[in-house]
Amino acid sequence: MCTYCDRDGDIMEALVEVKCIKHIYPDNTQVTLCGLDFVVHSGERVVILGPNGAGKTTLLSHILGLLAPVEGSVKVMGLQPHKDFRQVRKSIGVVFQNVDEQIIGPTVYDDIAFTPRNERLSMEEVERRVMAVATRIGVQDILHKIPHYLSGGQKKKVALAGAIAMSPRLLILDEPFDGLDPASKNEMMDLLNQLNRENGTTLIITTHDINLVPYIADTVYVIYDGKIVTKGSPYEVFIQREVLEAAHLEPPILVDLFAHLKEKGYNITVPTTLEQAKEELDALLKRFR
Amino acid sequence: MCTYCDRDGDIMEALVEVKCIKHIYPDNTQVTLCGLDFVVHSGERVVILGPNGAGKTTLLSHILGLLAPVEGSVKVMGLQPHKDFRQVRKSIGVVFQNVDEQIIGPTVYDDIAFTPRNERLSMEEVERRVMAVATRIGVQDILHKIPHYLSGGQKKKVALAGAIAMSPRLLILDEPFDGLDPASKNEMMDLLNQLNRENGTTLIITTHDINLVPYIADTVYVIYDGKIVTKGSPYEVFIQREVLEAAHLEPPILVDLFAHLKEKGYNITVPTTLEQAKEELDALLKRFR
Amino acid sequence: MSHIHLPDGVVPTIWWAAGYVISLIVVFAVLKRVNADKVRGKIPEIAMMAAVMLITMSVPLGFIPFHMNFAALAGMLVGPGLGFVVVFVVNFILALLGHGGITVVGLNTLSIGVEALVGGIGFRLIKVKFGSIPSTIISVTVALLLSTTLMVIFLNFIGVVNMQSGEGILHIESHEEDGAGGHGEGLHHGDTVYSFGGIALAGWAAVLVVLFLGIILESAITALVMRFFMKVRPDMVEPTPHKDR
Amino acid sequence: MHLAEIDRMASSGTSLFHRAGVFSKLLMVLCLLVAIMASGDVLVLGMLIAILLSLHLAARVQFKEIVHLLFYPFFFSLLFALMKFQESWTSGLLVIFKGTGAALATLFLLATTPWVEIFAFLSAYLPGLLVDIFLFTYRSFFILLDQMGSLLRNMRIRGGYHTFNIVMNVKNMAAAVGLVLLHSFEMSQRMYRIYLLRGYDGGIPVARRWWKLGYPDGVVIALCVLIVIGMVISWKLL
Ligand SMILES: Nc1ncnc2c1ncn2[C@@H]1O[C@H](COP(=O)(O)OP(=O)(O)OP(=O)(O)O)[C@@H](O)[C@H]1O
Ligand SMILES: Nc1ncnc2c1ncn2[C@@H]1O[C@H](COP(=O)(O)OP(=O)(O)OP(=O)(O)O)[C@@H](O)[C@H]1O
Ligand SMILES: [Mg+2]
Ligand SMILES: [Mg+2]
Repeated sequence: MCTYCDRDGDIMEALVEVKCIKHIYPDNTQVTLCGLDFVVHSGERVVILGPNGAGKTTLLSHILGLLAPVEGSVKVMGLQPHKDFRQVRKSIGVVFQNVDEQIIGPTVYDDIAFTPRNERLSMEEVERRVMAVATRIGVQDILHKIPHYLSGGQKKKVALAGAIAMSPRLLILDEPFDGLDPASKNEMMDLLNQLNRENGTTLIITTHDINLVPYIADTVYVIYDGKIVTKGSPYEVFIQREVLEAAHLEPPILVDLFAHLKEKGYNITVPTTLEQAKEELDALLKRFR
Repeated sequence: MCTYCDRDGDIMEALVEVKCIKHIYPDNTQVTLCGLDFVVHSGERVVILGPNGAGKTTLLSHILGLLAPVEGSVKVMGLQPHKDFRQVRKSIGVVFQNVDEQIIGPTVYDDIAFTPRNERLSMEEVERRVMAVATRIGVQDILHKIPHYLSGGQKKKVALAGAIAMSPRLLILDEPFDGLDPASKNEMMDLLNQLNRENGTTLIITTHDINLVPYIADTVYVIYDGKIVTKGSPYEVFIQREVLEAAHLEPPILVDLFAHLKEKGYNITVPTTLEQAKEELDALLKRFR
Repeated sequence: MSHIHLPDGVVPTIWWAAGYVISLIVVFAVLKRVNADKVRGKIPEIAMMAAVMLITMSVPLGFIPFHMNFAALAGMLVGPGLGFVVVFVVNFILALLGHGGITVVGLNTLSIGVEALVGGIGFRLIKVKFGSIPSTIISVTVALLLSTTLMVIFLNFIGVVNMQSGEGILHIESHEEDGAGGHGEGLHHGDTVYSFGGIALAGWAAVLVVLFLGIILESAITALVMRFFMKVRPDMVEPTPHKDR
Repeated sequence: MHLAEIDRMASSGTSLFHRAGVFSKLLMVLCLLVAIMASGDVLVLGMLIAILLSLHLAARVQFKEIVHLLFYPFFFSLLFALMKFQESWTSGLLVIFKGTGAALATLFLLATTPWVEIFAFLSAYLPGLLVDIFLFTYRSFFILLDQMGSLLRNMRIRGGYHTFNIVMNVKNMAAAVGLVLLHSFEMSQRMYRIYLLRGYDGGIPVARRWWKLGYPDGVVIALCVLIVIGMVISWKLL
């Protein structure tokens, strides 16, 4: 079967392609990302995992064209983001970890309108876009509030709205679930999945919240010690216990639990979501009863 | 059985007692916390759960004496923290969410030494304390570094070291696991539990990482909609599905899974930690085999 | 605006020493005037303002070829007196970087401190009457004009600059262009402006144009920043009486 | 930002001068400054600048940064020197050498000694509140620098940077400054609370054992003595 094919079965182009890059920060901190290539296809949902300081944010900055690699190559839609910054920028939306520094406008409306206005769209067009995005993200009722006084979850939503105001093909999110309560996390996940499903927006996400990964990822990359050590579907990655442990990561709780059962000799598939887990257990217990 | 007794069976004093407080922020945002009383006993590990904007940080600020309630009462060791700020302060250590703002000292050493020096301890005593704390937290090798050259996880540790330099009876932590990778989270949990076990330090922690709660809590409080809606051991709280759902929270994954089994009629205890879960499942399956 | 980047060794000792003495007296007077607790509470604010000034001066904002010091804004936000202290701190740190001589820190502080004092006091006096934004524009413009004039008169008086040709002033202004340009390359920038100004539009006309452009730009940006504050945190601009100093 | 880069050099350097104490380095820089300000001889000043340059070299200071920063004093002393050149070559050169030399001296101090250490030393002689302001400014500077960096980055990504549209740029720049100021003020309030909680009552205590001089200090002080002797001899000769 063709994994990255569109509906007609054609192989999709790689939207992002990063090959063994090396970056040197001004203070001579070297960050390398070798091993496997980092490839993202159009419409894919990709999650990057790795311990603190592994270079996740550094990788994202390269894709965004904010940094230039000293070695290796970064390609976004066939272009070098660092060189063709203006062009690439227009196709990418981004939500950074600290949204406080990302919300620029004095009101929510102004913030969502920031990019459309800077692209010099007409006033009506700006209005139309802001309203459309705000309704989709569910912030239409707070458009005239001052972002400063919003709750953490609301701020994240506003930042997301600002990022997708120009309908980017690629959306990059650095730890989007940080500091959110469970309900807001779910809401954010639903929004992202919806964007991916309905608009075909490609997603690249980093997170430390490993239990959420199966719900938002088609492909998982694990970065550790300067290398991309493994990639695959959430299931494929999470059953590689040694790799995860070496990378200071943990498998999700469910994977851990079911892997334990499997070791004990029970014939069971390791699930990644809670629903699957329930079904699996029910089936297993039914067999025994 | 007496839950909050010391080894001789005497009832322990309540270290913190908050009764139905109401706070009004300068912009007229009202935050109330009524319902159950918030009571923390000496040596207890308390976790506060609640959705974004529920008032967790506000509650902590009252206990710290940084805010004064317009209604209700806050008592720490029998004193009103807002009025007897200086006295209460000496018994409390605190680590806020944004540790960058908390590291005051120009070097790590100076930061850990900040409070001891302000308490006018002798230079030798300061040195002794700093070294003891630094060794315990594991930052003894970076004592002469300048804080802004540290990684996120290191900064959290330095902030913790600074907070416990005077061996406070009560340690307050606002989202201490935020932004940490799984290994660092575990390390932080171990540190906190060790402090609690060895020094009897009382802990008050807020977090959104619900799966960690069973490992660091004796008592869990749930705040929602201006009320403390429930309290109890992690197990007692997490099986109250409706209460959690109403408060926009979720039970930990394991609780969810095992509650499901229980509903299906299996005779099983709902576990809170992964180890318990494995044992439970093993036992259940063995029975059936 | 009128940031004197006098290097060491240009101003006679007696003058820079006097500059140090006077500015230090003002700094101490401000820090001592109110009770220690209140000043202590203000320290984070003073330091933040100083840090912001250092950053806006040196991060290449990249947007426009100009650098501002926001001394008048500091006077409005933290108060005229504390604004002066902020200016001293900023100048001292810049001097360690060779950005203005270490000996002339006192003089630099006096010349820019005047902006903080005049900007801050002026804003407070006329705010109620004219509204925040017009008051900002008026007080910043007045503060900048005054400090620039005072500085030119002073330099002329001690014989560093010849007022008849307006030569020295252009040097100083040309610097503004460069700091702006951001990092080192800005200097060539300043150089061209200087020689261009020197050759083509020598004399007062050129000086006045550069001065006016600078003053207009700083007033405009300060006003925009002020408008932002009036929208988001009006209480920060109009501190409650007990905070007022 | 040069300040950040100089500070990094100062705190990560390992040369003899980085290891020497603040006291001896401050003394040496003071000697050099006095020598530069007091000297009226182009040759002597040239010598002093040569000494300073070799000190920078010995401390393995990155010349790229220093050269950038030296542009300011060099250029401005050049401008003031232009008038003096009309009098004589030497009096013009004198102005340039003094301006550049003094900057080289303070830069040497800053590139080998973290700002924190300088003010920690001065805390014994300056009023506590002023020292607190300097130390607090230091912390705030680096926190805000990060913030400003990510703010500008975000603006860039979101299309807020135009090469030719000044009005749009001015607007966006004002927004950036306003936002950073706003954050900084709120942060200052939070930080002050933390200060109180951690027992601050005026005076961020930074204790250093100044009197503990090691062998690097010996070298620095010896250099200092040499400079003084050299100056006295040159005066005698004049
Ligand atoms: N601006 C910078 N200057 C110097 N070093 C940096 C800078 N930013 C990151 N680094 C270093 O580069 C390495 C990778 O950092 P990066 O922020 O990419 O990690 P990360 O995987 O995003 O970590 P986290 O999970 O904590 O966000 C780290 O060692 C870090 O200290
Ligand atoms: N300084 C402030 N000024 C005005 N309102 C505030 C302030 N701080 C908090 N609030 C408001 O008070 C309420 C409680 O906020 P608080 O920060 O205590 O929530 P929280 O439970 O800590 O949330 P989170 O999980 O997001 O940290 C929120 O509605 C918030 O908007
Ligand atoms: Mg990161
Ligand atoms: Mg909070």
